Amino acid sequence: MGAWLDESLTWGNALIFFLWGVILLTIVLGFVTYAIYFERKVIGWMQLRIGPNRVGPLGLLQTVADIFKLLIKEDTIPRKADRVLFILAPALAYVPAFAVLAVIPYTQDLYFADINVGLLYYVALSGISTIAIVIGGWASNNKYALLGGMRSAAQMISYEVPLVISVVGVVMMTGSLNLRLIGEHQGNWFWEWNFLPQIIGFVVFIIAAVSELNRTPFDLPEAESELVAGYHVEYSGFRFAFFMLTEYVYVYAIAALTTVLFLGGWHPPAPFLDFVPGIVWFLLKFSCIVFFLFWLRATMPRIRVDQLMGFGWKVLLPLAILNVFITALYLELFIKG
Amino acid sequence: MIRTEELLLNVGPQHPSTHGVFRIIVKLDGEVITEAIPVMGYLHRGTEKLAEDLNFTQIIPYTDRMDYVSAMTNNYVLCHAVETMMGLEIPERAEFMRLIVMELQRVASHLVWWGTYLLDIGAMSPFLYAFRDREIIIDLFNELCGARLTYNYMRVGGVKWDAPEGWLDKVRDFIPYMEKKLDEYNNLVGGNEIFLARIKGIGKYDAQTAIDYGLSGANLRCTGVDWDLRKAEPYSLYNRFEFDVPLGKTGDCYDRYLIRLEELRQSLRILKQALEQMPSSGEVMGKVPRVIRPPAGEVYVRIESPRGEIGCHIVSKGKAEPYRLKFRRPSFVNLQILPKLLVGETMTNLITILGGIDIVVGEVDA
Amino acid sequence: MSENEEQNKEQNTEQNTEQNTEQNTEQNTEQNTEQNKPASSAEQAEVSISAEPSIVAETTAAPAVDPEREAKLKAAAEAREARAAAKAKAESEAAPEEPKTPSPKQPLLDETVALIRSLVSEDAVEEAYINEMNAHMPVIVVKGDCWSEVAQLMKTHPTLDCDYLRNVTGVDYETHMEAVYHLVSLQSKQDYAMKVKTDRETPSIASATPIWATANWNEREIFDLLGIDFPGHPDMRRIMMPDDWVGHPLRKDYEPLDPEV
Amino acid sequence: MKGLLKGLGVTFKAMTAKKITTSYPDVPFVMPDRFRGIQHFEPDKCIVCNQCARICPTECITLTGKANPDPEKKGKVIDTYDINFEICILCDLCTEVCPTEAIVMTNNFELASYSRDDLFKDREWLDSNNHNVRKDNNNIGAPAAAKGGAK
Repeated sequence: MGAWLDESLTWGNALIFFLWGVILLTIVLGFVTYAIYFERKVIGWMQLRIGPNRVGPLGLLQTVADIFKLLIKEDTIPRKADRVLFILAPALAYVPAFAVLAVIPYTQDLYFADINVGLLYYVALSGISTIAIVIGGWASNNKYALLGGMRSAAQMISYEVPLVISVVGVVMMTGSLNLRLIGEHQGNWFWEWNFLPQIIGFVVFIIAAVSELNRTPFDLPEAESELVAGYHVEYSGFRFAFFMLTEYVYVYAIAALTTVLFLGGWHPPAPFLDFVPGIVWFLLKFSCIVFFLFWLRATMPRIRVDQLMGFGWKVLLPLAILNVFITALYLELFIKG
Repeated sequence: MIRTEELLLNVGPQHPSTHGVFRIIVKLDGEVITEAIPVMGYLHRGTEKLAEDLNFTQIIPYTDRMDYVSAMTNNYVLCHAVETMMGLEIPERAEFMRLIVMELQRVASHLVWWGTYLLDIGAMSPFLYAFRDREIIIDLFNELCGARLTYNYMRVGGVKWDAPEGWLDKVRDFIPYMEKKLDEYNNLVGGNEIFLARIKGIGKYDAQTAIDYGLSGANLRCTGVDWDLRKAEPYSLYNRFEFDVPLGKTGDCYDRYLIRLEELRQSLRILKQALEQMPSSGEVMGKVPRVIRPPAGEVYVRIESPRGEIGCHIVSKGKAEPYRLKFRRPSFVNLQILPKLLVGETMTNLITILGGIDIVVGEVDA
Repeated sequence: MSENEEQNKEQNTEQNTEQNTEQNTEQNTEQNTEQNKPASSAEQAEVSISAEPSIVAETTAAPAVDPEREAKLKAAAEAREARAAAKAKAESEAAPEEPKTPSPKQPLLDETVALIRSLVSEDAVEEAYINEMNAHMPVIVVKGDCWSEVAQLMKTHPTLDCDYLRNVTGVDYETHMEAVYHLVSLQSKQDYAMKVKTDRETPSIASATPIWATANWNEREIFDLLGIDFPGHPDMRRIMMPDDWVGHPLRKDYEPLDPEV
Repeated sequence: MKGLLKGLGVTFKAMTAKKITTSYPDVPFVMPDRFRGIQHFEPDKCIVCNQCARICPTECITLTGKANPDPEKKGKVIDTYDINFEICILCDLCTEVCPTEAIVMTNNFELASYSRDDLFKDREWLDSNNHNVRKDNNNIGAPAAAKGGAK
């Protein structure tokens, strides 16, 4: 993959890039389909149920059927909605979610783009989705949607800050914003991964990431027991599917990002285990994070909006900044000196 | 100062957290409520009007449908009122059966509350855990009287069915099981910081306000007022049992939560004693005239339902049908405090407070 | 079939007589022992009215029972025995109580009435009696004009201290309307029923909402279902029925728009 | 934090706990004997006493009788017997008062249908609804013939 990136762009190369893009899209869609399936299964098991089991063997085709249903549903746009924005919002939400996947490395050699400011690119693009959610909430011309959209804006802006600052420590330790380098920089023993030296950063990152994903316990923008469905209350059919897709693509992105940043990416937990291919380790760690998100969803109640803000600004942000200082001190005193 | 515009938000009648077809019109400033106007009547079936054309046996199934989460206590209050009027004596075993089903019902009702309250606050699993355990009680009731929700179990003068074989043993087995599950519940959310932050200090009122508003049940006791009709004005056989009335201090949602959970334990305690003291055999139907015709006069009786004081006021003119039948529905009375509590709270707290009051819309609207 | 019905009828009359006689004896004794109490004069009138038909019922029912007894089934005989036993038991139980005052609450009622009369107005209480059926609940019928003051007194007076309004019922008696306020003192656990009567054409009772906040929705409900107006109520609107509903369903003369539904 | 972890522990344990999902409708529910389902009606037992229609709180039972075709016997026999399940609340009172157990409860409860008209069940349908009939009907309200004296 890396080899092509260095070549000059020809029609042939463009086609190859395009094909890789399509393959990634297929993989992501496959992930989303089965992430939803496993989410329902896992939460079902945790709630003493057995989850979907009617469509296909073991219910494996349940999500396919659901997506199909959404596809053939009537496309409704409320009469008083702002048509242009209403149509634009789901697409606007999805595009950055997919675009950020470009910078995520899966192994040493398997990656799509090797940008030196990869992490910055990720953060910058994912911020755009916030705008889409606000637009969607506003354009629906529904009060619940508006409240959800406003909550979303407040929440995502508040949590983006600690999210970014919490990874600064990792960046400082690696000395690069390139995700591939960050992954590579971590060692083959699990204590050499970033999550132990950067434990504060790691915790802040996980909390802020869950919040960025709008997932329980931070699912305030769509809080179904308060705001019915929040910003996408008026959406149905495939437009709704796009919002749903965005959410799960971000789950994919965040899980992958966490793996790379903190859990040693494709490195095995011990050197003697390196006969197992790196991609397997990557997927394993990735799955654990996804499972953790589902697990949280099955257990946690929802946090209140003002507590959320307070927590973000008064707890997470100072912690993240503290983490930066501690890392700086450590580097200055022990590594550099 | 920034000029802000008020947002008029219509919460309900179809809203996931209004526990039925209840509606509140709230005026929001941002997310802060400046005024709340409850609107009800969407489930008004005119039970009191219908009852005027029915005889007392026929009214019993209608009481099932008022507080459908706690139908047994509703059955009891009507039967108790008629029995008081007619001065009937209830066989001991029948009274024990009534007491046992009422306490089981209290457990079931509080479980529903616990599950739905946590669902309101955003946790999904407790709902299913609570319903798993409630299901056992519902199955017990199904076995006892042939219905899972609308029992129509009690009759004036006794109960329709004696316990089937082995039923009491099942109740006996249920008690330690439930006690264990209560500990599990406590582990699941009792210490959850998010949950505690959501309900501590929310929806606070003092004892005077609670009394003024005529609140009852956990809503009254959370302010520290010791008023449980099972103790204060004992009916049925409650003065034979030892149990505590849990009291709160601060009068917030957290106290109400703790009280309801403690009431679950106390109910189990009563059940345990009731099963011990229960006569092993006996009639379950007292000597009742063929046509139940209370003498002219009126009577107001009240009992402690899971939601508070449920009362029944019968005005009789000596006919088989009541001249006027009025139910004092605890949900209806307790709900009155809602508009007062909501002012200044956020939209999120609306759900927390409404859930904390524990209403059943079937009872609010009757 | 016919046998069943006859048996039914027979049992009913039996039961009625039994109840009436019991009631009768009780009420008579009450009448005798309470002769000197001023408050019970109205009650006596009531008693004598209600007692009369029951005596008639007894005398007419008794011969009707006898001729049929021969033709009756064993079951009915059993029922009679049970009835006789119950009656004997009731009498034996009632007997030792007779020398006592008929209602332990009578002094309390007299006290309360005297209190209201002295502190509010001499004619504030129209009637006062003990509802023996209902665990000797004192019932005070208050004059409509004085209701607000009486309510205030009931709540604030230290010996009454009825801080808790548990229930409000509206009743349409066809001759008049009535609102019944069931009060209780959480300290002394003493409860009272306060009745306020009003006429049917323009029913109106002073609202108790300023005194007990509980009355708010209860009075709205009564307004909605019975049409009694509560002047002084902060928010008198329909509560159960739709705002554009015509009529008040719980009134006895209410005619539904569509009787089929 | 401890509370959060405890909660996570409970849900994690529940993953392997016994599941409570039932396989209805693949495996039908077996209701206890006392279950109050759709009524079964036996015309031969009915003595047209009208008690069920009178006790019904929702007035969902309508019945008519005719003279007994056998001229030697007195009384009436049932002609039509309908229950409107749109309004029937399955309160059990009709079976409670029936002196001959002509109307009894069954354990069948599946009434869902695409048309309201289907919910109007007549004598033949109720007669053919004869499986899972409740054994013990405990008609406490039934007249003396069944129970012996006022109870």
